[in-house]
Formats: sequence, C-alpha cells, structure tokens
Amino acid sequence: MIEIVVNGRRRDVDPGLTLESLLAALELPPGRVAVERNRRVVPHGSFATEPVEPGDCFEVVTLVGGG
Amino acid sequence: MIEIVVNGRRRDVDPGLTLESLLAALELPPGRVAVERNRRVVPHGSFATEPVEPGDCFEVVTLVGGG
Amino acid sequence: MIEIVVNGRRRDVDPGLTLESLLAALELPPGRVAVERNRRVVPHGSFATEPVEPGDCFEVVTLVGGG
Amino acid sequence: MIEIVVNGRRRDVDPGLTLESLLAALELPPGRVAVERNRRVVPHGSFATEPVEPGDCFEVVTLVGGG
Amino acid sequence: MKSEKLTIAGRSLGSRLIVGTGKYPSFEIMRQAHEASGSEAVTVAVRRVNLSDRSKESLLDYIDPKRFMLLPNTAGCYTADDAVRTARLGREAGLSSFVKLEVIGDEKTLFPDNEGLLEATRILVKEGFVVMPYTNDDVVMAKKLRDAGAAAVMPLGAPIGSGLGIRNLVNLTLILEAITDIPVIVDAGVGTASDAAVAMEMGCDGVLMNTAIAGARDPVRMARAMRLAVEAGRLAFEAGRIPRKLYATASSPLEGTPFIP
Amino acid sequence: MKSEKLTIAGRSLGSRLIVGTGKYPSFEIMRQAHEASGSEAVTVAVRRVNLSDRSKESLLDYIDPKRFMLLPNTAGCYTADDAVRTARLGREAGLSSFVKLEVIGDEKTLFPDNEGLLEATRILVKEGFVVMPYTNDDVVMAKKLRDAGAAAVMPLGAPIGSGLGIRNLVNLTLILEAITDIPVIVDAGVGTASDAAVAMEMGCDGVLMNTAIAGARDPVRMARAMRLAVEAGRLAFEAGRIPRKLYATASSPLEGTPFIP
Amino acid sequence: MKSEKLTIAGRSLGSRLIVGTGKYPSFEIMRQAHEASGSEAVTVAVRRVNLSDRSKESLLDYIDPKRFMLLPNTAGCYTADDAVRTARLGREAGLSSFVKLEVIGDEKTLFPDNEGLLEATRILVKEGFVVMPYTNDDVVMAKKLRDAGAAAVMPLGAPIGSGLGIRNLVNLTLILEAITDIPVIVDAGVGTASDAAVAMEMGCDGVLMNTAIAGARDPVRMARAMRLAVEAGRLAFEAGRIPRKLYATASSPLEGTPFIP
Amino acid sequence: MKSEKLTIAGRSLGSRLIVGTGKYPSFEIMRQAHEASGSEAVTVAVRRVNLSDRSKESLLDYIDPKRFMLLPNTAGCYTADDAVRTARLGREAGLSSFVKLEVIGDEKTLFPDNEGLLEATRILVKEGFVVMPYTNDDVVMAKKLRDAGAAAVMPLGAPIGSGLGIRNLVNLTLILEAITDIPVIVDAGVGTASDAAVAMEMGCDGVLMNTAIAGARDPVRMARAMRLAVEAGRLAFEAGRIPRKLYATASSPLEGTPFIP
Repeated sequence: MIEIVVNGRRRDVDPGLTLESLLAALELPPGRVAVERNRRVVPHGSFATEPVEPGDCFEVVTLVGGG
Repeated sequence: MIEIVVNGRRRDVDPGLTLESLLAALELPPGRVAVERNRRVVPHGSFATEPVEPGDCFEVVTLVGGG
Repeated sequence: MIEIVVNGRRRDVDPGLTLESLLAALELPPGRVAVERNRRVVPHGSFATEPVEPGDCFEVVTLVGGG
Repeated sequence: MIEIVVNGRRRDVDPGLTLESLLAALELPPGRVAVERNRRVVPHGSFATEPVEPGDCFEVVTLVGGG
Repeated sequence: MKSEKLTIAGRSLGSRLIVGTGKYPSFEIMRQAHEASGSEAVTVAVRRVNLSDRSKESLLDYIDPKRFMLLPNTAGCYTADDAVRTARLGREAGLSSFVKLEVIGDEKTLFPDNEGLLEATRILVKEGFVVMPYTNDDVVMAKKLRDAGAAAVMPLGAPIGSGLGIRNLVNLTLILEAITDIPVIVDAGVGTASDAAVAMEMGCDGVLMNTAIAGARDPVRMARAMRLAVEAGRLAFEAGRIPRKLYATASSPLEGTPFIP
Repeated sequence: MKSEKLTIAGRSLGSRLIVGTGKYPSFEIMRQAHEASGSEAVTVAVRRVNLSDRSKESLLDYIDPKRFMLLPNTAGCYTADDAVRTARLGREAGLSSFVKLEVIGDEKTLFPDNEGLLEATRILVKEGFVVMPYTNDDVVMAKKLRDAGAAAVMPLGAPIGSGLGIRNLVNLTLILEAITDIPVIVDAGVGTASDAAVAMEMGCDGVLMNTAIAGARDPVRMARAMRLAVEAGRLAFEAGRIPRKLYATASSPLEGTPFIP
Repeated sequence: MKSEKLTIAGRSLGSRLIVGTGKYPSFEIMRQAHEASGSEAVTVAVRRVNLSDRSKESLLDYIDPKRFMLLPNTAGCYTADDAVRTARLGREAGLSSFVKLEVIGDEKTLFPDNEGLLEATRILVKEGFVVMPYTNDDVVMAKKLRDAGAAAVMPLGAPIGSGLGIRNLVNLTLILEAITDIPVIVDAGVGTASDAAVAMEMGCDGVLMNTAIAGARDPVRMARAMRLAVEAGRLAFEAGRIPRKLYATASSPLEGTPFIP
Repeated sequence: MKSEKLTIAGRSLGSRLIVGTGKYPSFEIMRQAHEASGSEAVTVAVRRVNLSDRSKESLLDYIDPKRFMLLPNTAGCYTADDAVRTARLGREAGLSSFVKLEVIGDEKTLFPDNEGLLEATRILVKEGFVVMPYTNDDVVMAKKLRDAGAAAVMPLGAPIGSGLGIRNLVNLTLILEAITDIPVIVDAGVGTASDAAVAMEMGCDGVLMNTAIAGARDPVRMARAMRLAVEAGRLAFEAGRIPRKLYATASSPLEGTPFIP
C-alpha cells in the first residue's frame, strides 16, 4: 500500500494505480469530476495514464450549486 | 338674433334654435361633444328638443389628451 | 346632596358650593388647574363666584408632560 | 558655470555652491522650504554643507494651501 | 380581499397599468405606446371644443373603445364645483361613469385640494360615478375618501410630471396598510421603470402615469418598459422578497471548499 | 461600442440576466426558476466531491447544457493562488473557459480582496480564461481589471446575499462612464425586481444574482419578476427617461379648461 | 421677511429648538435636558387631574416660567371641538395664548386630520390664540392654515415618535418656498441630531421634538446634541453650501506638483 | 478601546474636525475659518516654490503652529514613489511626521489607487511616519492599511469636492465595525453640516474637509457650522438615539385625555 492524500485526507491505496483506476476505486464517475494532482490539473484525457504515486496530493472536485 | 354665451364668448344666433341645430350651425358633430346648458349637462338624447334661449350659457366640450 | 359630573365621573356634593369650595373639597390647589363648567372655561378670577349646580359637568385639568 | 535642474527646469549656476548658497542665489528663505537633491531629502541642518554638483536635480518645495 | 386583477368597482382590467393620453409627439405614437403598454384604461381630459379651428384630428380616432376603458379626468379644476361639472360632462362625452377626480390646490405643484376633493367625491358618488380621486400620500385623507365611497384612492408619488418617483415610502406603506378594501393606485411622480416596479413591490394595486411615457425620448419603448416593470413589481410582491441584511451570506456552499489541508 | 446583446468575450447571450444555482429549495425548483428567468448563463461553484456520501443528485442533471452557459466561480477562495487553482479545476469540470472570479477579503462581508483579484486576473487571462471578476464599486480597480484583460467587470451593489440593492449610485455611475469597452455587470446585492431595474436603467450591461431568486418565498415567480425587471430597466435606459424636476408639469392641457368666464 | 430669530406672532425666542416635556425618565432629567437644549419654549399637554391620587409631583415645578414659554398642546384630540376646548383650558392653565394645535386623524400614525385642524385653527384665531398647527407636509394645507391665521405651520417630518427623520425633502422644500411670511417648524419625526440639522439647512425656521430627546439613552446629552445641530444647520443654511457635483474637484492646487520632469 | 478625544498615534486633538487650507478666498478668511472651526489640525499641500515669482504671501504666516498641527498631504501623486518622496519633503517642510497620504488613481474622480496607497503606507510606516491614508470605503482595504501600520484610516464619503455627503452608509458601517483600534476619519465628500453630523453619529472618530468650508459662500460661518455639527453628531452618538419605527408613538400621555364621557 502507498499513502496519498485525497481532498485533504490521508488514504492508503494499492501501488500502481492510475488516476482512472483510483477514481473507479473511489466509485467516482470520471465525467463529472475534475482532478488536481500535486497542484496541477489533470486533463480528462490523461486520466488513464496519470500515475498515482506515494505522497501524491489529489483534489477531486465537481460542480455544485453556487452564486 | 338672440345673444347667448358659448364657451365663455358671447355670440348672436337666430332665435328658435334647438341645441342640435346650434351645434350644426357651429359645425360640431354631436356625437363627439358633451354640452352643459346653464350649468346642467344636456344628455345627447335631448339635443333635438333642448331649446336655445336668450342669455343661455353653453359649455361645449370634447375629450382631449390628458393624464 | 346634588349630583354633578367631574372629569367624566358622577359625584355627589353638598348643595350651594362654589367652584372654589368644590376644588377645596377635592383638595385641588386652584392655581394649578383649569376648569371647564358645562363646556365653558371658567376664568381663575371667577372661581369664587362660579356656582356649582345640579347636573353640572366639570372638567378639571392641569398641565402634564407632553410633546 | 555648471548645469543643474531645479524644479524641472535647467539652470546654469556657478560651480562650488552649497545648497545654502544656491537657495540664497535663488532668493529663497531656507526656513520655509524643503529640498530634495537627486531624489534624497536634504535635512535643513545639512544645507550649509550639501554640495551642488553638475547634473544635480533639485526639488525645492514649500507648504501651500491644500485639502 | 383584493383581487388577482386590478378591479375597480367590479370592473376587472387585464393590466395594472393605467396610462394617459396627453403630451405625445403624435396621436400615432400614442396609439403605439398604448399598444405597447398593455394597458386597458386610459385617462382623457375634458376641454372646450375649439370653435374657430375644428380641423384638429380627434383623439378618439386613436383609441379603440373595445380595448380601452376611457377614464375622463377633471384636470385643471380648482374647485369642487368645477370638478363636479367637468365630471358630468366627461361622463356624457366618454359614455363612462368612471372619473379620475382632480381638484387642484396649487398651481406650481398641482397638489390636490383635499377639502374640495372630498366634497366632490361625496357629490359624485351620490350621482353614481365611479370616483377615483387623485390625492396626496396622507393616510387620513385616504381613509376619508374611501369612507366617502371612492372606488380607489390614488396617492401621488411625487408632483405631476416631476419624474421624482415615490418620495415617501413610509407614507405609502401606511396607506397600503390602512386601505385594504379598494385599490390603491399610485398616480403621478413615476419617472422611469424602476419607480413603477417599486410601487408594485410595495403592494400597490396599480400605477397611473402619463408624462413618464409620453415625454420619454422613445415613448413606445418606454411604454413597453413600464408594462414589464409593473408586471415585474407585482410578481416580486407576490413572490416574497428576501429580507434585507447588513452582512453577507454566501450563495455558494462553505462546505467542500478545495485546498483546505 | 457596446452590443445590442450582452456579449462577453464575443459570446452573445439572449438575456442580460445571469443567475446562480445555490440555495434553492430543490433542484427541480431551481430548474423551473432558471426557465422562468430567461437567463442563458448560470454560475456554479467548484467543491470537493463527497467521498463518504456519493448518493447526492448532481446539479448538472438539472441544467441543460445546450441552453445554459456554465460559469464556474471561485467562491470561498481567499488568495489569488486558491482562486487560480479553482478556476483551472472549474474549467476542466465545466468545459468552459469562462470564470466568475472571486477572491474574498473578508469573511463577514464577503467583500473582494482586490489585490488578489487583480493578480489572479492577470494569471488567468494569460492562460486563456474569460475572466469575469467580482469586485467592489471602485472605478480605479474597475479600470485596472479591464486593463489586465478582464472580459467584464462585475461590481457589487451591496454585500452578497444582503438584498440591500445598489447602495451607491454615484460609484456605479462613475464606473459606467469609465468602462465602455467591456460589459459592466452588477454582481451581488440585488434584493428585488426594482433593484435589477435600477441597475439596467443606469446603463449596466447585465445583472448577476443568486440569493434574490433562490431565497424568495416563491423562487420561480421571483425569477420571472427578475426577467421582466431586467428587460424593463434596459428598455427604459434605451427609451430615455424624462428629466427629474422639482415642480409639477400638467399632463392635461391648460388651454380650453371649461367654465372660465 | 423672516427674522434673525425664530419669531412667532411677534415673540422672539433665543433658540430655534422647541422641546417637549413628555416621556422623560424623571422630571429632574427633563429639567437638565431643557437646560442643555438651550430652548426657550416647551410643549405641555392638558390632562384631567387625577382626583384619586393627588400625590404626584407637578411638572410645572421643574419648568422655570421666566425662562421657558409654555406651549400647551391639544394632543389626543380627534375632533376640532375637542381641540378647541382643550386649547381654551390650556390657555387658562398655562396663562399663555400660544397653542400647539393637534387634531389627530388616525390612531396608528397620529397623522393630523387636516379638515378638523383647519376648522379649529379658524375658531381659535378668532378667539385671539396664537395657533401653531401640527400638520402633514402638504403645501396646499400649509397655505390654507396660513391664510386662516396660523402663526406658524408645523409639518411633520415623519410619524410622531418614529425617529424616521424628514422623509420627504421635496414636500418640505415646496412648503418652504410657499410659506415665507410665517415660520415653518418641523414638528415630529426627528430621530437624531443630523435630522434636525437637515431641517434647518433646508431653511426651516425651527424644529420641535420630544421623543428624540426624552427617549434617548442619555436625554441630557442628546438635548445638547440637538441644540448644536439646530445651530449648525441654521449656520450652514446661512453660510451657503457648496453645490453638489458628480465629479471630484481637487482641493490642493494642481500647479507646482513636484517631480514632473 | 477608542479614546474620549480624537487621538492619532498617541497625539490627542481638542477637536474631531480636521480642516484644509486650500481654495479660500483669502488667507485672512482662512485664518478666521480655522478659528471658527475649533479644529487643531490642518492639512497642507507640498508644492514647488515659484522661482519666478516669490512675492506671494506665505500660507504659514496665517497658521499658528502652537494651535494647529500641520498635516502635509501628498495630493496630486499618482504613484507610491511620488507619494513617498512628497511625504518626506512634507515632513522636512512641516517639521511633522504626520502625513495625509494620497495616491490618486483616477483624474476625474480623484479616487485612490489602493495598491499604490498600501505600498506607500508600508514604506512610510517603516520610516517612522504617522500615516493617515485617504482611501475609499472598502473594508478589506481598511483592514490592510491598519495591518500595514496606518495610524488612522480615512475613507471617502464621496468624491473630493463633490459635496455629495456620505453615499454609502452600509460600507462605512462595515468599516466602523471592523476597525476599532485606530481612528476612522471620513475624508472627502462632506457638503454641509448634516453630512458631518451623520458621519459622527455613525461612530466615526473624526471628519476631514476642505471644500465644504472653503467653497461656501461664507466660509467662516460654515466653519462654525461644521464645528457644531461634528460636536452634535458625536454627542448624539454617545447619547444613544431612539430606534426607528414605522408607526407613531404619542409623546403626550393617553391617560387623562379630557372630554371622554
């Protein structure tokens, strides 16, 4: 297991994941979210190849109601 | 001739007129005006019989733009 | 006893009173009040002679705080 | 003669002046003015020793009415 | 209980806006403005016919009587007696017993003479008129006019033709609280669309205006603006606005803000 | 020269009203309110997905992307850096390069931190964003934002969610005179329909609001009120209102008044 | 021509402020507030003596008759008849023919019944009273009261005790332009010092207030504030204020700005 | 905790009014106006001496340095650098480390460039100046200036010289709630006495003005008006005004009203 941070909380995940498989593990539909990895936005097109590495810090956001 | 007042001005007219004939003489279409004779409104239906007598005071009005 | 009204309330008083003696009986200092008898103001100078008669209606007022 | 700038205007003055003698030449009472030489304020106490050199840029100001 | 529509003496109108017929650049522009306003009632004045020049076009050729209710006024009358006589003539000329009753008390301000107004109201109500008095924003007078049988009370927002809007929201509020059985219609003072919206948001039943439309650079466009503003104001009144607060309230959620460690 | 329509960075919208998506009683009421508002652009917030509770319905199921342009905001960001990162995430999530840029400077008032706002504007403009900054009613800042490449300037009328309307007509007028090449959109403070009308009458290019609609007793009705008010205000602006005067001007003619001997 | 001092029916007062005597925490605080106010005229009410409890201290023990003119009012009267009778009693009790005439038309707002007020004014003027009627801000009524012989007109700024200030500057301006031969005194509505200053800056001849002082947390301090505010407003009126402009004008000279190359 | 007196960086002034020295009809009238104002601090501008015409009388001959603290300003500076240099010159000329700091951002409105202002504040505070920055009514900027070491914050009420008074009571209230450790002084915008009273009633610590006095028809009289208005407003603030209410409250007692059967 490796330790990463998702939305401010530590979390242990299997090594060797991609962002796509991480989202799948988190049961998040990739089409509705945007992801920042280590302060850099990951384009949707790169989800399948973007690695998940020890110490990574992810922000996974979606659009909600706002003014 | 007899003297009457129409809209504040003295005017000499033939004796024996009715209100209807007075309006005709003044070239006024009876449908568009309202008439007061000596401070009393004359209904349109009485124009044909309402006499015009010496010293009568007529107000002949119509509707115009206003607020 | 005769019946009079003072400030909206019936009251029985001795016959033969003057306004001055009425006020004394009511323990009111005459200098501080104004009196209406039967809707007519009684000048201070007449208190001593103004009679109190059956059925009289008095308003006895003073100055109080107001705006 | 050397060339200096005073309040935005070029001016030829004798070489070897001090700020004090420059102000005197300009007929300015030193107590009422403040002087900046080459973007640095010169304290009143240094007027007598502050040199005036070729190319110097002086701002000589005073207090006037303002809000 | 007030009706869903502006209803005056049992007559319901399809619009809460009443417009005038004076001071337009032309009768044709007036006709288009009336159309754009959506109004169903127009005020008219009663004036002597011009005996020396009968050539003028008639106002009435430009007002469709099937669409618009005529509301003769008594503008220019300075006594109850003149106003009563003018109202009677207006009824005969306009074939309508509705009257916008004015008794003017001051030439410079065109403020009402409320004493004369009340007297004329009493007389005309007895004669079967539907009396809509132009008055000032005095709640005591509004109640007296109502008690005298007026079919509506029409307080001014500001001097006629001034375009100053509703100058005293307090007084209008007090009238709206006191007069709940007949319509309260703001008459005079509206200068632009938001003024009309404000009146309606406060709960007024209608707005009457002339100069704001007729005197605009583009009267037809302003008429349309007024139509929408009156509807907007009424809807906002019905919808129940948010309360005013001094401080901010976020409209986006605080929870879930990104980047908080 | 400003366009007939509200046009931001070349994109024309069919309505001058921009509405929010927060604080509605339900998504369904929001959807109906959006419909009633006539708007074609809606603001949305960017928030962390809730990893422990994914059951929530999605906002986006209630917004037709063909009809509404999404305008992600950076609400809740207190630094330029946070705002820039949020904007980037919002672009990726919303598939739109438009951003309603907020950098908040004070929790109680939610007033902007203009320094941070300007910095974030510069960064995002370089990255190709269409930046619509929420700022206060300071003409100097408005000019700096414009010069930094903002696609619109969005001064507040009053604190967010306060419903206090446009508190400083002078300052807004000064901004409208200075900023003539990009849209000026009042963002925040509108409480009811007439507030929106006032903004448009002054010549603003658009109005953005959330709480005034979402927090009304009947949001759908208030949305319709706002639609009409924005149209009314714009029409009145175009129509050219009458000047304000202290004294009255008769709207009925003086000539021909009856009964004058 | 109006006098340098507030002069009512030939009687000049050393202050333009008239204060009340009601609702103070104590007579002693009232006395101190009167002192601090600088006023020379105080209103008093006429009420039935309490026959069952004569123990109460007397108001008049706390008012120095050499310093203060007594101004009995007719507060609480709802008819002209009651007001006239009360005025007569007040004259006898106060040994003064001045009367602050009130005929109330509405319990909730305490707005005047102008019809009754005018009738009572006419009666009392005939009886030699110096009549100072409390009325609303209606220029037509102000002129009628003047013509009926009132020694001053006293329009309200806002409802009695409301503290809302002067709600309609337009109406008060119109009254001030129309009434130039007798004093115009704002009566009712003042809430704080600036309200009084505003009235005086507009050109009013005096201000009458009760609750604003008596109801303040510190009535004596507020009385002093009002004294200064009335003086300040009057001085500003006389001094001639600068015109209002939309744009700035530098107060420091442009010429001679340093550092310009 | 704020002091009983206006105290800036430990220096207490006997008056809460600060006045300017520009635009008077003559130095002698200025001197009399200063005397009448009761002020103990006057602003002055720093300008190049006129080398071709030294005949002019000196401003300083008309200001008693024992009575008045000199407050040099940086009016006319459009950059932080110019403002800093001007402040340094002003200190040397005025022998005072107090500076009214202005960095102007717009020629037409003379609104501050807050970015430059903040930068100049930081520099001058480090150099030991007592910095009193002229800013707009932005609570976020007020807090930044305070945090940068400003000795007071001086928000504008309206554009300099406009005489429009305090245009945004909401914003000023927010500043007064946020800034409680250093004085808040309204600078610019005051037109007449009541404007100054309003500022003080809100709880401002002082008011600074120039044009309102210097530009009045009678500057000396207006100076006295301002003195009294500032005192009146402060006293009213301390005295605690009555709450505002929509409805009336009788100031005379209801009990004991005569004539009730």
